[in-house]
Amino acid sequence: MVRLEKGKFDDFIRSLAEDYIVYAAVTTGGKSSFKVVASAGEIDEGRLLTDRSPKEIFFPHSEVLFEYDEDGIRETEKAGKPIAVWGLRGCDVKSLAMLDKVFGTARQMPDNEMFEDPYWKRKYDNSLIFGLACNEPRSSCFCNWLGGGPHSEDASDIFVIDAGDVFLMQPVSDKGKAFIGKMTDAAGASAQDEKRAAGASVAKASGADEKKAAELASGARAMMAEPPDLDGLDERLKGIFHEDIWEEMSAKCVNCGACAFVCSTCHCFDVQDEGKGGKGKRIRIWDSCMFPIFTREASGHNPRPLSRDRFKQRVMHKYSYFVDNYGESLCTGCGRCVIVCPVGVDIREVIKRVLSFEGKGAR
Amino acid sequence: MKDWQPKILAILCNWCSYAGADLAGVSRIQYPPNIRVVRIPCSGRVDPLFIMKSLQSGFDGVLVSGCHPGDCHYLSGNYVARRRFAILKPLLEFIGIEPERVQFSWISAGEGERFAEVMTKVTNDVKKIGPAKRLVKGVQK
Amino acid sequence: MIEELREKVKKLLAGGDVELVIGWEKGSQPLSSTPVFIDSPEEADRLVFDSTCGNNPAVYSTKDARRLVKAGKKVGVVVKGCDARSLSLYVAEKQVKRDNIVIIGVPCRGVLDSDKVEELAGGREVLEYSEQDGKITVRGKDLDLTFDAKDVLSASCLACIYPDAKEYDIFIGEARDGKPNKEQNAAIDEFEKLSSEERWKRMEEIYSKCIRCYACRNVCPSCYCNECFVDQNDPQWIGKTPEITDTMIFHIIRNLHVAGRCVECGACERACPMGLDLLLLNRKAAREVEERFGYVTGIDSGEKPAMADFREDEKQNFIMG
Amino acid sequence: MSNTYIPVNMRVETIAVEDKEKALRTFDLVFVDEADGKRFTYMPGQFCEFSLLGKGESPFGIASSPTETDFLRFTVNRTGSVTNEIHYLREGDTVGIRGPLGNWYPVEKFKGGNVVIIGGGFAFTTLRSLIVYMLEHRQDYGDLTVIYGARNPDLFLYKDELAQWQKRDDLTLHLTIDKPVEGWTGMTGFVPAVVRELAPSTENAWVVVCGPPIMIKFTLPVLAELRFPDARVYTSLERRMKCGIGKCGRCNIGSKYICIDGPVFSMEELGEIPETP
Repeated sequence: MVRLEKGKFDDFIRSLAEDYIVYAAVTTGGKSSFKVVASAGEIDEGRLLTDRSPKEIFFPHSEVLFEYDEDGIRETEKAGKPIAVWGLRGCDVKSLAMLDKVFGTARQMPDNEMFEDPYWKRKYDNSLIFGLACNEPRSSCFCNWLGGGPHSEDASDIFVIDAGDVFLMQPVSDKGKAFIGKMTDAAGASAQDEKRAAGASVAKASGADEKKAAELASGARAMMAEPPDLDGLDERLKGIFHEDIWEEMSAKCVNCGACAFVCSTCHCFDVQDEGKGGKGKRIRIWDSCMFPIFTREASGHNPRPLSRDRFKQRVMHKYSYFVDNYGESLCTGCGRCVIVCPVGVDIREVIKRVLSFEGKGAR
Repeated sequence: MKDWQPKILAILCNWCSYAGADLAGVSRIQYPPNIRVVRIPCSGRVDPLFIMKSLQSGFDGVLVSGCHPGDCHYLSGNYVARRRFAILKPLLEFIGIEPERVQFSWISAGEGERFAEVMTKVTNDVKKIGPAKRLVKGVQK
Repeated sequence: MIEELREKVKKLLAGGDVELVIGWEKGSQPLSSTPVFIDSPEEADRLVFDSTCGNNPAVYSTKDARRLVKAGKKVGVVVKGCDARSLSLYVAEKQVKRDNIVIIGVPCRGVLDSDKVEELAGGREVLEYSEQDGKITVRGKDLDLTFDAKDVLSASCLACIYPDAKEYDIFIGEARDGKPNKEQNAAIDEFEKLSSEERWKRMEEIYSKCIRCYACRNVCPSCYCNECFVDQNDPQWIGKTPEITDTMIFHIIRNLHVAGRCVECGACERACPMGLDLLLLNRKAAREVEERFGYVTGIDSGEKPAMADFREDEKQNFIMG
Repeated sequence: MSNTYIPVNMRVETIAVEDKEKALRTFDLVFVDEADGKRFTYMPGQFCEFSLLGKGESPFGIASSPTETDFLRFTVNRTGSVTNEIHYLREGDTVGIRGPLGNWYPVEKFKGGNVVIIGGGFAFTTLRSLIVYMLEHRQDYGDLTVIYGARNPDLFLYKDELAQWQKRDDLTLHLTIDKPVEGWTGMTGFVPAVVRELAPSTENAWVVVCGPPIMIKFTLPVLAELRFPDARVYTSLERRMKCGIGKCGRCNIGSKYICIDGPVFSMEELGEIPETP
């Protein structure tokens, strides 16, 4: 573990920005999202969670797949510098790792790179993720329901703890270790590489630092309520698929896509062409299973015609289908959907209701 | 920019304004070649979406023309349309679309001369304010 | 007040006067309430009404509950002034039969804009909330603030003219008449002073934040089309991207579709996860409708909605002479 | 790394109009770049995304058989905006193709068995691929029975080929139409009823059913009645699709994605999916 004095945070970000495209939480017009930054001053460190999901760093709302004109198809340019993301909360780090399972791998055809998503991979594979510990989780947080925690290091390259005057950085992955290693080397280096030395003013963390980190971690954990046991939720959901309980649980849902669009793991998209004459582009755009048009076929037939069907699909996909395919729920408990839902649907209540349901099909 | 010529979409009702355009044609009355005509059954058929879509696709101006009040082939189509445009027009100006971009007129089947006048006026109006930039989709980047 | 509401609802349900009552209950978040469907007298104690009740419950009488309404079953709806206007609009537009709904008015003091509260709380999470005599108190860790309700009310409420239902079957307390509100047009008057460039710039600022989640549309009581124009894909009229031209066309057309039908409840603005200032355009359209056609939405369920009507001798100064 | 979102170019070689209303057209395509053709290997039952720049993409089952090496065949029914545009194509035009996508009919499993193929309407495309494939490998399979229904005689696909098949003695072909029409010598009645009437033997048999959802819905109970085990009945599903590679979520049904886990499923597999197709 190393320590970075907050007084040198700006130097750190500036030096990081030399080798990476640096994303961090930025607030504009009262709403925050991950944006490219060049200095620490632009970063909103006070935010626990950004309003917009950080998935857009690697999977933007609208992304050009290729452009075309009379001469044919031109692939969009590949990314230059690798991406570094500063200050992703544990839940968000985990969500990217989940999305990597979808986009970065070929589940059905292993070793068939045709089924990997090049647009995701070219950005995510070389990225450097700085996870940031949550010292004060919100009441809407429920990462601990899903195997996460406010100080979970999972999937971070480097895990950062805000300990008042200093950031304590714990390298987690090999990439992270290499980065921290380079930084400590640079700190030891002389002034011949002035910029690098200045930017990388880190020191080895002291015993007191480690103690502080452990205190913050246990304090944060204590702030979160005891989670329910979600074991077997996936099978339970399948069992009650045809029960009326869905009618009750989805009654107030108005089928907007607010939950899906702020969700850090929802990744459904649409592919469309935009063009005029012989010129244009093929783009992919976020879409949501909440919208009736999502599954409506050209014939007019819609396999999920009712509001309830679509609500059910979203819950089933997150807590059952994804478990079948990738071994975990497609939810990190960030609670964004709880915060934004315009009609107060709280996914935690839905889960609890499913767990407590005793009718037919429940096991 | 010197050579710039505006593209103007004229959405004309079948029974009056389109016939007016026809009359202007057969009477060999000159009007600017910047006009592209779309014929619709009635001005009441004009969904504001048509107008927005036209601007988005790169038309520099849109003119909608129907029968004079009282002359609608379907009796009240243009009255209903008038209410719609009465809200659309101030709303577009409110958000910052130049008033010259979207205009409305009534032209009857017998007004070939007037048709040419209106087209000339709309073309000149749009020429004055220049190419449309707001709401235009940047597909040609 | 709340006891009276619960008692009335219990009676309605117990007496079989209604099958279902739509209202609000306490939400899972400190500053929230959430729509609730009460179908038995025992459940009626879940009902709440306070300044967190920002949803327009009328919306459900055209969505899921419409099945009940269509089946000829009676549904009770607990309403603020604006929500009641939506029901009147539904009756005028023949979406529900007046006889099939029981309008239960509650006295509204305005509803909160949670973004405003959060701003005043300065990033600290609000864990508790209480209100008394026009004062609102929020508490949380290192947080204990009391402010005037009007500092945190929604823009729609600050400009409200009809806080209480005009058409109702039951009113809890005494319904106030509509009263002029000088705030009503303040925002648009201010906006209209700007130049065309400045107005466009401001619009770009607003609509570039849109993420196309359609929360505004789906909580809007006036948006009840079975298929929205943005969901039509054959032909597809409007792009689905978050690009400014697509988002703006979506909002402008939606605005036109609810012109003369918007009750200015502000539910859209409160629903918006990105905090878009959506009411400005709505208010502008409503004022145009009122000035030109003398029509105010949802005040008289017997009146024909403005955009479905016309007069032959109307002002047409916007048409080329 | 190859980019599977980029279509490869194919030229429209021939176009055949299948019906009098010109709603069904068959397109035979060839690869513009031969190298693309070499890379493109497929099996009966797989599909492709048919791409028209500026208009979009639509998935279609491949109607040609891998044994027909000089072209790739698709039959397109005119329903929406993309299919409409496809119908405007002329011979010599260039189109984009992404694929082959999805899984295929388990022809390896079928080896040594009798195969009953039940098709309806214009969903006969991938069934044609399967039949042609099996006829090319005739010695690998036992009895081949094909039951194919259409609303009227005009709506059968590949009429010339059907006529040839009817003459063969190594394939039993039953054609049926919904209502009697003058001059029609084949069978009459809906597919499920015809299947019940013909009652194909279950002995060492595999069944492939493909057709409109309503036909499948009523045929499956008949197959159960005839005691075909679920594990030996296969069908091909359809849903809206976009990416074709299991990412975009559109064709998700239960834990499966039709584009990568399907489109071919056995009834046994489908039984485990709570959301019934």
